[in-house]
Amino acid sequence: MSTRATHADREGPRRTDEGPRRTEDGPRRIDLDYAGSERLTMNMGPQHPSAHGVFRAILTLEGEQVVGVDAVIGYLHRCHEKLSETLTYAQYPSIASKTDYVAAMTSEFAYVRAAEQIGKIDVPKRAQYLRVITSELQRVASHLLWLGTWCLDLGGALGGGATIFLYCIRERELLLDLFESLVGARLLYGFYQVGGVRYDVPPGWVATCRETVDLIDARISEYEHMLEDNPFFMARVQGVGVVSRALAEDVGISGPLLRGSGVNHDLRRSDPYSSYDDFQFTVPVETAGDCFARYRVRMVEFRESLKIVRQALDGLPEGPISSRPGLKSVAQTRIPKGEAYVRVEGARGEVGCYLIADGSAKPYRMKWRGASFSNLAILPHIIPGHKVADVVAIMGSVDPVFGEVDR
Amino acid sequence: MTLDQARTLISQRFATAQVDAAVEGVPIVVTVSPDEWTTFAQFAKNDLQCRFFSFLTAVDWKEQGLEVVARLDNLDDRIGLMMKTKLGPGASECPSITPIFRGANWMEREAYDMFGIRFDGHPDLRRILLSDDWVGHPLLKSYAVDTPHPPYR
Amino acid sequence: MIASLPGWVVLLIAPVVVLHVVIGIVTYVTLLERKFAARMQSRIGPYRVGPHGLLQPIADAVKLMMKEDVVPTAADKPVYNLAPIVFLLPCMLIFATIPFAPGLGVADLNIGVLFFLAISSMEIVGLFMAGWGSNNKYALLSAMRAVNQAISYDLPFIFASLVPVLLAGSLRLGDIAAAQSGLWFVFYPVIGQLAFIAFIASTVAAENRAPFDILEAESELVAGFRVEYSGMKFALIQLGEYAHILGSSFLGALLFLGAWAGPGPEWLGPVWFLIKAMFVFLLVTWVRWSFVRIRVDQILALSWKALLPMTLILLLATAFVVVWRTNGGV
Amino acid sequence: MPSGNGSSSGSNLGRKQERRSPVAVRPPVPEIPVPVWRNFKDLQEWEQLRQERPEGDKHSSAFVSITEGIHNFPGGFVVTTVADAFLNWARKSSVWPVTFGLACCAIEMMATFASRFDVERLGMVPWASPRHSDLMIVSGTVNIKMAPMLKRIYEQMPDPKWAVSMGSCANSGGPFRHGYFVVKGVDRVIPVDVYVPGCPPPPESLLNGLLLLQDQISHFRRTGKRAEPNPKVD
Repeated sequence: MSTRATHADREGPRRTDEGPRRTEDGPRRIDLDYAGSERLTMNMGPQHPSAHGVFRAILTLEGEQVVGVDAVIGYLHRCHEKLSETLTYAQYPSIASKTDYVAAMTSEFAYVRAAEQIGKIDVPKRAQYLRVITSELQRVASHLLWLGTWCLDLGGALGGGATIFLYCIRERELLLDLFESLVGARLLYGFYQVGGVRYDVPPGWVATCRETVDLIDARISEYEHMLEDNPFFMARVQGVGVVSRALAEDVGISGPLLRGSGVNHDLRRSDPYSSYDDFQFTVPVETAGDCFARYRVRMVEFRESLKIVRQALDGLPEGPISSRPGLKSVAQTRIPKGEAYVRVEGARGEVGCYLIADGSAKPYRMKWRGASFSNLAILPHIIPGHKVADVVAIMGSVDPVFGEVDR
Repeated sequence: MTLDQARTLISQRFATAQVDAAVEGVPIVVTVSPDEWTTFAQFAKNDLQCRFFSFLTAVDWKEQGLEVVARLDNLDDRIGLMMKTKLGPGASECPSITPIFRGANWMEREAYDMFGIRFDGHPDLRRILLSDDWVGHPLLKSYAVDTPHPPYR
Repeated sequence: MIASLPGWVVLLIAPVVVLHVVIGIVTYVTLLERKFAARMQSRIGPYRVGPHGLLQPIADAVKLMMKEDVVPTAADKPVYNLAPIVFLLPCMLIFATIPFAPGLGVADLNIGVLFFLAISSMEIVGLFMAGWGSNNKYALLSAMRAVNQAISYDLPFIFASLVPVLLAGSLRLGDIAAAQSGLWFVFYPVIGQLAFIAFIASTVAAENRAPFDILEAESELVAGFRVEYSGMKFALIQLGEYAHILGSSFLGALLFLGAWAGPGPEWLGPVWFLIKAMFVFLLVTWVRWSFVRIRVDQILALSWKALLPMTLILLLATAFVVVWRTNGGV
Repeated sequence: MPSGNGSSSGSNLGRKQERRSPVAVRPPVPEIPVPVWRNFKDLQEWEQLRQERPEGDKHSSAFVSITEGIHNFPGGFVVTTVADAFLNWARKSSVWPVTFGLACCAIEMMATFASRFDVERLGMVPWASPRHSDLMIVSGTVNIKMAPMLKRIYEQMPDPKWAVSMGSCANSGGPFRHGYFVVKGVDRVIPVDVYVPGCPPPPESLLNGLLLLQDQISHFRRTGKRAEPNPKVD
């Protein structure tokens, strides 16, 4: 046997990611025989600046080109579905907010609505409006965080991206202040409960909210100019990560991604809940399906959400905020036997809760349909063929939240 | 296509299927046998135009065995469809619908991870959320929520 | 005063003095950048370490010196250990030719510009050694990108720097500075401004700063070629990077902004020079903190399709202007 | 799936032949003893499993002997104590955290790094590579799949290094502590210097924790002995 190992000697496909090799007996030797495959396996995550949490992508590269991707998730699996079977309908909403922790209001909303549907519990009009206001403010806060982190992906923490990120967080803080004065918490709320909401608005809140909404509206136009007048930004996002309509529906992505692929589907419009049919708003649809289309959809959604908030503040009715105030015992939280699948339009898309109640105070089974889980499943279909730098751009435009992916 | 048309179409094509509205928020709930699972998925995609794959999961009904649940949507005509199949006591085999809906890939892996349902025809059936060396399927009712797992707890 | 000393004394003392002054400036340039960036981002920046954060660079340097020096097991050790030095050396050498005032410099070579450009592109060797020696895929990819980028951006960099050379008619940096006593080259009609823009653009790229920082691209390659370096070696690499930026800023101030020319007595010359260099530095920093990064293929396209033809045409135009002027034009 | 890769994936590039063995998944091999599950009370269990920081940080023996020599020389303690104070000041003034976000608390951590709270005032610059960092802020729930990665990233950081456990999930498992997949406190995986309570802790709380950490660092002694962590509150 010759000392020089040839390609045929090895088992399996040739791995070229070995670099200079040491042999046991001689000095180091570098194999230069070219076997036609210059593939490199690169690991991204779970700790990676653009992993958006704990995503791990195992990329197969040919030079700068990505030819294959294996997505590994589960680094934030927190047993939500199992834990929900041990917690009552009154306890779980505040845990549900930890699934989609960037848009905590909408994830509570899905669970609470599912319980209300099974129990045929009415929600007072004022509570419905408060739910609309908070979930739209939450959508704005979530999109602000998305814009910031996405630009951080595009621009790096030591570049222009950081500037936009910090601007976006600055505006988000104003919204968090609103939530803090309403609920007492900044990030995870427990504001919704079965039958209504937990707190009424404090005095002066409505006026502050109006001011904040106006301010954010103005600031968003600033960012739009800052980004879209920048040729580097446009070069990075246009034509990158195209999702066709057929693929989008097949994989089941939802929210801004689906609307960026040319599907006019918004649950607030197609399956209205919680008085959403009282408000005037448009559903933005873009047909290009690339990162820029998703960006445009979200930028329009900012304005539409703010518009809904203004309308809801104008028409905020008087009345009780909960149809079941002051639950005193576990027995009172019981809801009858039944099944429900309820979905709300979260910031990332269709947040669904499939709840099976067996008549006790705790659900028999709860399935959480996280929007990010389905959205993230699109990545292996669209990443191959792009450059490494586009991987982070595409992943940022998908906007995954790993609490919701791994649950 | 309206909901009634869809209902009649389903009962014409699948005589044994049970069509009702037992789930709140879902207009059509169809229960088919596991043999008809892929046929029905194909039918729903082609004839009912339910191309949007929402989710797939399973429910452990203790002694009655596992039940696989999937939800499809027709976004244009706003038809929501939930398809169910009962695998029967003790059984954990189910045909895979990944060849029909690509979105079912991760969902079926999750169902395998959590319930141990083996999907025939799935291209890449391995654990997705839990670690590869995990023992047990946590969402089964026989699995205690705080089952210890060394070394970290 | 300096001229009165014997030559060998100057030769011994001047490099030491320049080296220390440069290192001192470089450490405080990091603070300047951090403060400037913080102001751009509506933050405060370093504030609590010393008055207004003035001791921050010292604390950073001392801490980095006292950190553990991790050498990965699989690293190519000689290459890995040598790389920071090889990287730092050219970045420090470029200060040798820069005259900080008339006659005040280590060596005002008659091919000063050429020396500067040649040496400053030598840092790529250290960079590639770091990328290869770390035995890390992020670092390797980053080193490959660095070589790509160095090849494409050194040409526009050189061509843009040659415009003042043609206008002054000398490669000696002192002569170029002296030639601007009347009119700074940046104010030279059309040619001067275009050359300055091209110079800034290619400086940003040659220094691997955002938006051309693909080789330390945080969001893809974590920290690029220096991902495995810790402690002192990391400090050396950072020092080299900032020294390179500072050197280029001095070069820009010298080639285009009239070097030490300014109001006031003659001994204020170095101060004016420093202020102008800081202006160029802040220009680069401003660009850095406001643009998103572009992709590697777009960077190459920008260089070969836009910057290189533009600088070439500019050089030709300058040559025509110079010939026309010497043959009895203005 | 290659066995647990942390952030620096490339380190399997060019290993020796026997270390390139096929892709067999090795179970996480932690240094802590494998406990026998005996229905402990949570607190006792925590006492038993908590990771203690090994005595002494990694100084070379020459460094240690030289400093010992100076310290024992008559009057030399003045030099060493002054030097220690200076070095500790430098360490505490430039604590660079690694950008390591896990869950909900990571959002609040980002808010702390951002304009309103701006930890750069204290000299903290977040770095992406663990090799450049001194501090790991464990922000969120650690589960059994993540724990080996976390440990590896912590080990990639050069000494002296610190860890802040942020939020009740990282302190003790928090609301998820009864889950089958959740590590009941990150102090079973890595030693922790400061516990920040809250779910999630607001940025003010994290800032307080970071100031507490700076206080601890300034009492970091020459021998590498550290101040005790602050009392743990869920």
